[in-house]
Amino acid sequence: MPVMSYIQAVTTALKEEMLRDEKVFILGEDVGKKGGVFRATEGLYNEFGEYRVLDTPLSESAIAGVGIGAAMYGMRPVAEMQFADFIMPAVNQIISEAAKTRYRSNNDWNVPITIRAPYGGGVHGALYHSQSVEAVFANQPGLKIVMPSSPYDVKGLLKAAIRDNDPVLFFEHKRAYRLLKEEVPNEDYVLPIGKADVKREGSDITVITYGLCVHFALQTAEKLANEGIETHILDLRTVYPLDKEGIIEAASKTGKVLLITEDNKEGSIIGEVGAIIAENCLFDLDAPVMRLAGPDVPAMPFAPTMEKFFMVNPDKCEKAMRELAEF
Amino acid sequence: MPVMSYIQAVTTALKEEMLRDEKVFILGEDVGKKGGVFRATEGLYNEFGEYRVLDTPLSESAIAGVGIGAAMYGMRPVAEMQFADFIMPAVNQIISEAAKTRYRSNNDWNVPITIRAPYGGGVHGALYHSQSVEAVFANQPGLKIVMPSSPYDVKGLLKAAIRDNDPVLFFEHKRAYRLLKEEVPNEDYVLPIGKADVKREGSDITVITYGLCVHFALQTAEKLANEGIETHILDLRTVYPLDKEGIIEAASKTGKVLLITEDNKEGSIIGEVGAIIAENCLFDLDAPVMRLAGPDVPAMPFAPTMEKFFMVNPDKCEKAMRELAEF
Amino acid sequence: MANLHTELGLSDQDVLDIYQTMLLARKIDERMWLLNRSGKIPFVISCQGQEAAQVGASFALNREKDYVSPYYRDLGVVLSFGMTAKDLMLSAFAKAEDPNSGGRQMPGHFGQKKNRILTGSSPVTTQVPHAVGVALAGKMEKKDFVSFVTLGEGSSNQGDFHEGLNFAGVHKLPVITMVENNQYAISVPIEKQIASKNISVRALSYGMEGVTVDGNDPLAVYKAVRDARERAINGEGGTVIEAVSYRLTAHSSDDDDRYREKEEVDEAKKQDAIITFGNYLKEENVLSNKIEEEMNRDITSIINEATDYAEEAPYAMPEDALKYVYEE
Amino acid sequence: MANLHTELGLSDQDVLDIYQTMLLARKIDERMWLLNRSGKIPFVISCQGQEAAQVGASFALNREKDYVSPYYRDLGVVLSFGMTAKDLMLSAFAKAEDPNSGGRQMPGHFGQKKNRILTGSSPVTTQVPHAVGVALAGKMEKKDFVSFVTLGEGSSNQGDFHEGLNFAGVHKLPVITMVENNQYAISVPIEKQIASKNISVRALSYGMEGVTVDGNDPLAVYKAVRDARERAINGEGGTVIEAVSYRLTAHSSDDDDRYREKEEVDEAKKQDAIITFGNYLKEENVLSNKIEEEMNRDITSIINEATDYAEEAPYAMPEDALKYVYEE
Ligand SMILES: Cc1ncc(C[n+]2csc(CCOP(=O)(O)OP(=O)(O)O)c2C)c(N)n1
Ligand SMILES: Cc1ncc(C[n+]2csc(CCOP(=O)(O)OP(=O)(O)O)c2C)c(N)n1
Ligand SMILES: [Mg+2]
Ligand SMILES: [Mg+2]
Repeated sequence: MPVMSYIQAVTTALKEEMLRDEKVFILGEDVGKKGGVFRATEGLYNEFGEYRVLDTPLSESAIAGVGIGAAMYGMRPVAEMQFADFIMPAVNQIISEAAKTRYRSNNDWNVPITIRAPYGGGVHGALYHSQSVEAVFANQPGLKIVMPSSPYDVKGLLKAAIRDNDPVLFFEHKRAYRLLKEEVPNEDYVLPIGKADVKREGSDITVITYGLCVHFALQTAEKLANEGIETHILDLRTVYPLDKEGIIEAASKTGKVLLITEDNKEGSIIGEVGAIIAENCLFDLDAPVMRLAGPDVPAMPFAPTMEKFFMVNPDKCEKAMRELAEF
Repeated sequence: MPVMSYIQAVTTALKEEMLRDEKVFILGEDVGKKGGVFRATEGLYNEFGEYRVLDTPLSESAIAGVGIGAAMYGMRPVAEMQFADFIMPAVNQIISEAAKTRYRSNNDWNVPITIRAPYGGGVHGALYHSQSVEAVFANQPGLKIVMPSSPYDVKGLLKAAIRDNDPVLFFEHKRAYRLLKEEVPNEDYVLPIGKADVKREGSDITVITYGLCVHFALQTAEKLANEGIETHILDLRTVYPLDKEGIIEAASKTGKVLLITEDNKEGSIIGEVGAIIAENCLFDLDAPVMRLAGPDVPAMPFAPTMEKFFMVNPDKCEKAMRELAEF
Repeated sequence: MANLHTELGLSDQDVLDIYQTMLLARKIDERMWLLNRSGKIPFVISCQGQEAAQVGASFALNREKDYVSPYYRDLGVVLSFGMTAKDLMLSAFAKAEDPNSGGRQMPGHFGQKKNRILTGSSPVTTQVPHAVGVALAGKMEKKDFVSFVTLGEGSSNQGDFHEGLNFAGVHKLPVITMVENNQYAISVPIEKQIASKNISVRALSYGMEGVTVDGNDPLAVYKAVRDARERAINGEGGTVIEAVSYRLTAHSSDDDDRYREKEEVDEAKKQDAIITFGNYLKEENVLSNKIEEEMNRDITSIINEATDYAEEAPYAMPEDALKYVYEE
Repeated sequence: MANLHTELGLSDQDVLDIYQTMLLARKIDERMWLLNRSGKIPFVISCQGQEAAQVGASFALNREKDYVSPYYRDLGVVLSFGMTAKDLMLSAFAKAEDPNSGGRQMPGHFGQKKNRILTGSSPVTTQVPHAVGVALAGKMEKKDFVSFVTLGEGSSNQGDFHEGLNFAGVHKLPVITMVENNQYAISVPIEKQIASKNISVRALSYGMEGVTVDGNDPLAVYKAVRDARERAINGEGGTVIEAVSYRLTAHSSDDDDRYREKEEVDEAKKQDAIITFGNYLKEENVLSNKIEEEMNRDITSIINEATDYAEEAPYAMPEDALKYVYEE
């Protein structure tokens, strides 16, 4: 099995899906000749030509909206937002249109679009190249939001997203792009959208998280395991709609739950996770639900001092996990 | 004290603030000559003239963005979005600009804008004239979101919003406009943004909610009181950032908490409320946190059968409150 | 001797069909107001004053192939593209059988896949990029259809108009955009909406042809759309057509229109295409009194039947509200 | 004998000031690349190739009154409006004292209230409606300033361009929009961005004047902006000015520019205004070798000093990240 980086898994999934189904095409800013500002679409323009890897004008609402129209027609567009932060001009198309098309037409029309966007911080990207934006959308029935934490998951989930007959937002952690590497099968496989994944079994504390923070949690869990603290780690993978059963099971298993997100704390999707636990697991809990998240400031600053202060990192995870274990 | 409807309280607050401070002006679609599609700005065009009650072109991003620019300059714009559902094209201006201006400029610039929008269902408005949209914004530090439940609160909170030196989204329940009436003082008063309000004292169960649902909860509480069930009702009033202390206090008081929203359940702001309780009140709870909300479908349908199925109403409140009391 | 329509290659039967479709749209609309005012349906939004543009345009399209992304007033478009009076009444009554939305959306929110009518929402102008996306798909698949999209003049101020048409312009996509300029956006008159000398000049921003035509003249609109379609099919890209008429009713059943003068409305009614085009057809001896009477009779009976059917039809079940959020 | 600049009413000192400001912008930019390549600052985004347009435009404005909403390449604009080399270096090094953002934003995200430079963000084109809002406020308060806003040609495809300028057009607001057409939006060349024959034609959509000028000629830009300002102050509304030049560097320090030919860049460098305007000033005997040397010496020492200061200056404290979310 080849070892792939997170971003190579993106490129591989795109390429394989384009080979499999000629209705699949890519559109976005700089995705063509340049191969994307992060090089996620590298090589695809040369292989598939201009119209299957389309450099669009600089206009996100059109990228989403034109993609939606093409999807209604029956194509399978994969739209790229250059940074998740720049999805905001497309919110109307995504929330009012993509999310509601099947429902409003009583199942007559549907929108099989995938919208990819790199999100997340720790890359000196400052306020507008570091945000987590999932909470803006994680309240819109009709949408699915996938946020993979590893190259293996990227490949299987991106393929699933492209084949899904409903709109999927697919957020890729930009710091994970080159940081995370693992073996990824050459074969075609898909992973289920809507299911959380146990990334580590443990009996003392439960960590529920997603995206890059899964990586931090796993690192920390290894460390704590040396001291006999066994961490159960649930990777949400799909942050909307949430896998309620998976959450309830993971929380009940240890009775001590830490929720982690890189997003600002208030209103982030781990709030919903906390509420699900409060509704369903009260009598299984041995400690209050704990949350570790970014502070409630607009977005992370550029200066390294403040960026570091904002970001979740293994140290912060360790502190929180220890505190919970000792509760 | 005059008796005023909810919408009269809006108009009164606007008028008084415009008289008090000539930097205050209104902009939006049909707010001028027509006085607004709900007549919230009735009479103001004649009284204050075209430029203080400005009919804008049909373009929400410009309404927000031009308002933001004028606010940066030092004006106090009150922008109207004709329906909350139509705020979506303005999301980029609100989230990327208004919310982040003070922070990104290190306190050099600020945006004292108020953005009003009628939200909510039960008015045969179907998918796009019935939505609750607060959850889209209730994760953006720098913004404040106010959702008053009564004419008295409308007047005091809208004045506070207009005088606030930061951007405030002010969502008015369109069904409350003419349904709710109460005495409202002629005097000038403001109510604090960021503070929840105990609308009823009780010792058996706690209901935490906001907007029109406060009204339903109060009605139901009266009914249950006849049977000796005493309901404590906390009206969030500001749904972002939440009044954490107020929530913790109200939840701890009875140990049995019902959260109500008219929005779709998953990802709504009551999820965050539930998480705050799960973090802070675990050992004070006698029952799992309960939630009553709209189903997770894109928005409420037009047909009366399905609209009724979607909407929270006093019957649904009663059922939930009883169940909680009996737990 | 050649008259206007034969010069355009339209037979007498063609123009009668156009007229009949206009009239059917008008009469359905009028019936809906009656039903609304008698409390039977909660909402109407009218085509009145815009039927000529809608039907004239539709008849210039290929109604077997082309895709349309209509806006809420386009009764004339959807009727031309195969929606029936019954379908429309089912929508007005919000009944389960409504093909547009199963009673989920307000009337005027059209959509019917079998007739290539894209589903529409309430936020204005979002359909423009959709229509462009359909045209892009057609170009990618080397199909020979065009994508036709309409909107109001006020709605041409939305960002999606600019972004969508720029995209179409860069790729010379076969998109025909018709702005139905009825001079008002609810209460706001065109001069407070738009500073350009007309709407069609906006086409220049997108490297497209722009034409302003009399929206009360179905033949003028027919010609503009026919020419636009020809260019589109030849790979010469899109066209912005501005069809100027007047909104004869209030904005919707929820609006009064005290913000405008009665005289202005009365003046506009003189240009009502139902009258003026009817007169033309009579002058040209295409429409006889007999045919006219028959038409009216047929239309009335179609509408009566549709109304009765829709009124009797069942609503969706309450729990149907839970269906079709995702693929099932 | 009258030469080009005196015909415009500019003194020799004026054009020397223009040249010096252009040169200062260029040299700061060059220094930033060096600092970036040596690992001292994380990011640069350049003005190179656009200094003539930026400084020419700024000198036609009233730099005591007018408001500017610059975009990330506008080193020339902000220097003209009072920002200093030190301010800019503090921003490049992300230090606490940076007046733009206290080190919170990337370099190029300008903002300084005391100089009426509106704070900017990364999502492109959002500044257009802001500039319109400032102009609206000015009109309401009967002030005599204009609001000047810039953006790239690719960014003129965003909805906010359309919505903002339409608003300005309807109310004839004193907004001058300069599109700095450097022919690329990152890797995408103008012909894949925009189908219209140029950018300035877009002014017609908003009932405004539109002018395309040589962005390598500061005097041409000066004249266009001066005339636009005059119209604006006279209540004749806004203008869209397209200043055509070329992006001489890669998009930013994160970009390579393998997507374009080296020959094309080399060709463009021949038009570099730092050279061509310098030559003009020498031909007109305004710029002597002596003055040029002095200028270069001064600029170098200013930049050295600014760099040293900024490099030494402290970062904000970690917990400062919590400040200024709301009024404190
Ligand atoms: C984004 C958005 N904003 C506001 C509205 C409310 N609204 C519905 S129709 C309308 C006016 C539309 O005017 P125009 O485009 O001229 O079309 P007309 O109704 O005149 O045919 C408005 C403001 C809406 N539907 N969508
Ligand atoms: C809304 C948004 N989308 C995407 C980006 C990423 N981005 C930054 S600059 C740029 C290209 C801008 O091109 P142009 O407007 O021509 O300005 P130039 O950089 O050439 O001066 C892009 C795509 C962004 N900043 N904002
Ligand atoms: Mg109109
Ligand atoms: Mg450019």
